[in-house]
Amino acid sequence: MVRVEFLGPIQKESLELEAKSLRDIADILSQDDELKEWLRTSAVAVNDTLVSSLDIKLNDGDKISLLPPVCGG
Amino acid sequence: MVRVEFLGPIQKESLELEAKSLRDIADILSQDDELKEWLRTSAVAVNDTLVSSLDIKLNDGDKISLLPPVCGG
Amino acid sequence: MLELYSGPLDVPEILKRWYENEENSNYGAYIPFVGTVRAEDSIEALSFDIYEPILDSWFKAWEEKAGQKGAKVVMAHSIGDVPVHTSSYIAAVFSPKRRVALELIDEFVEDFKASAPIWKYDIIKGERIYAKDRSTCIKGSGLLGEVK
Amino acid sequence: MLELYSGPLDVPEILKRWYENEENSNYGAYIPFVGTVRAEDSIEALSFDIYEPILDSWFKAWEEKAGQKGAKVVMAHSIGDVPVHTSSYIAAVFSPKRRVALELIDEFVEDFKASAPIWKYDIIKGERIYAKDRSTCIKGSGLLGEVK
Repeated sequence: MVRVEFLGPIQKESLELEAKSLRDIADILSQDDELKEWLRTSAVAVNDTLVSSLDIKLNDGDKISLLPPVCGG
Repeated sequence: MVRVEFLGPIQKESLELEAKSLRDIADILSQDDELKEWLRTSAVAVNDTLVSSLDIKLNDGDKISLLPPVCGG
Repeated sequence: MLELYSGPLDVPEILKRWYENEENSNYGAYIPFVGTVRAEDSIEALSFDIYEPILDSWFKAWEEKAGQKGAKVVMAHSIGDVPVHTSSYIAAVFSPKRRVALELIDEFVEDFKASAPIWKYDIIKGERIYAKDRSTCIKGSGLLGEVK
Repeated sequence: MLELYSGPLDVPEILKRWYENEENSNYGAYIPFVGTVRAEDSIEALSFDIYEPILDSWFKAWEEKAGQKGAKVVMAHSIGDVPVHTSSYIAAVFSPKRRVALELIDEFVEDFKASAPIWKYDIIKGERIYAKDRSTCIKGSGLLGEVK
């Protein structure tokens, strides 16, 4: 099981999912209409490191975070 | 009579001179060997306004200032 | 040094403490950037969420980058509500030389705006509204939205 | 506002006072630049001469330039001796927007270095030595040295 967390303004509880790669996560989350826009605009971190490929393998206990558009300061 | 002031590191007392234009000032000061390098590197102000032409006419009581290379801060 | 505070920053205290911390470090230039909440669009305050683990690693990367130039970066940011005319953000650069400091504070503040995992909300009539239009997608965003 | 002080600047006091002066002016960015005397080449202190009438007019021109962008510049400088690890110079910009502030502080500090009528001396073993090699000819210099 991996855990998916939605940060900042994404009003959604964390999910526990079965997934072998980020591609699996993409497939599962894209079925949720409320998430569609957030998926297009959010960056993704695995275990608190930003990633840029869907081919990343996931292990049991990994944490996936969705980071929507930012505006500090 | 006009007054010539030497600012900052130029170790020289002010002078009172007869001069009709900045060109006259240049002619007089260039006879002073100690001033040669300062004349090449200094900016010139007439009545506290920086000037860029030797043709500037001078009037009685005008103040000419020599400003050597600067380094504030 | 990365400092997070609940609510507005005590700007004079922070600027003074940072200055005094480095007073004898032989830096020639100290440039703080102070961000203050402007009264506009009838907001009462801004409010901020921060995701600390990624903010920490983003900041550590900047500490290294600055260190390679003999410089140092420090930063303070608010969490939660920050009323108009109070400050939510201070970044500062210390450097032996002024050019490095002037360039670094600019790059740091711009990268902060584009990359730091901080979310801003307008507080209007007590409601907390995500400042979507002023927000920037982090580089690489959309990864999960690209599928078929 | 142009402030001249005999000896080193009280940096925390100045940064605090300037910040509080503009706290309710609705500026979004406040960027001070603080210059501190570095210990190098065995100097004990730097020392400064200032020609105020032309510094005043140079600064007034910058106040106008900043004002046209909705911004504000302020500055403090020391006259006389400033020991190593103390500060001789603070410039600051206030602006509604950060880009204007970041660009203005850079331009202001660089033009200050190139144009402000201030002369710097190293104090070494009590002697006051003109910092000729680090000094810059003001634009238009050499007018009186060009003759035949």
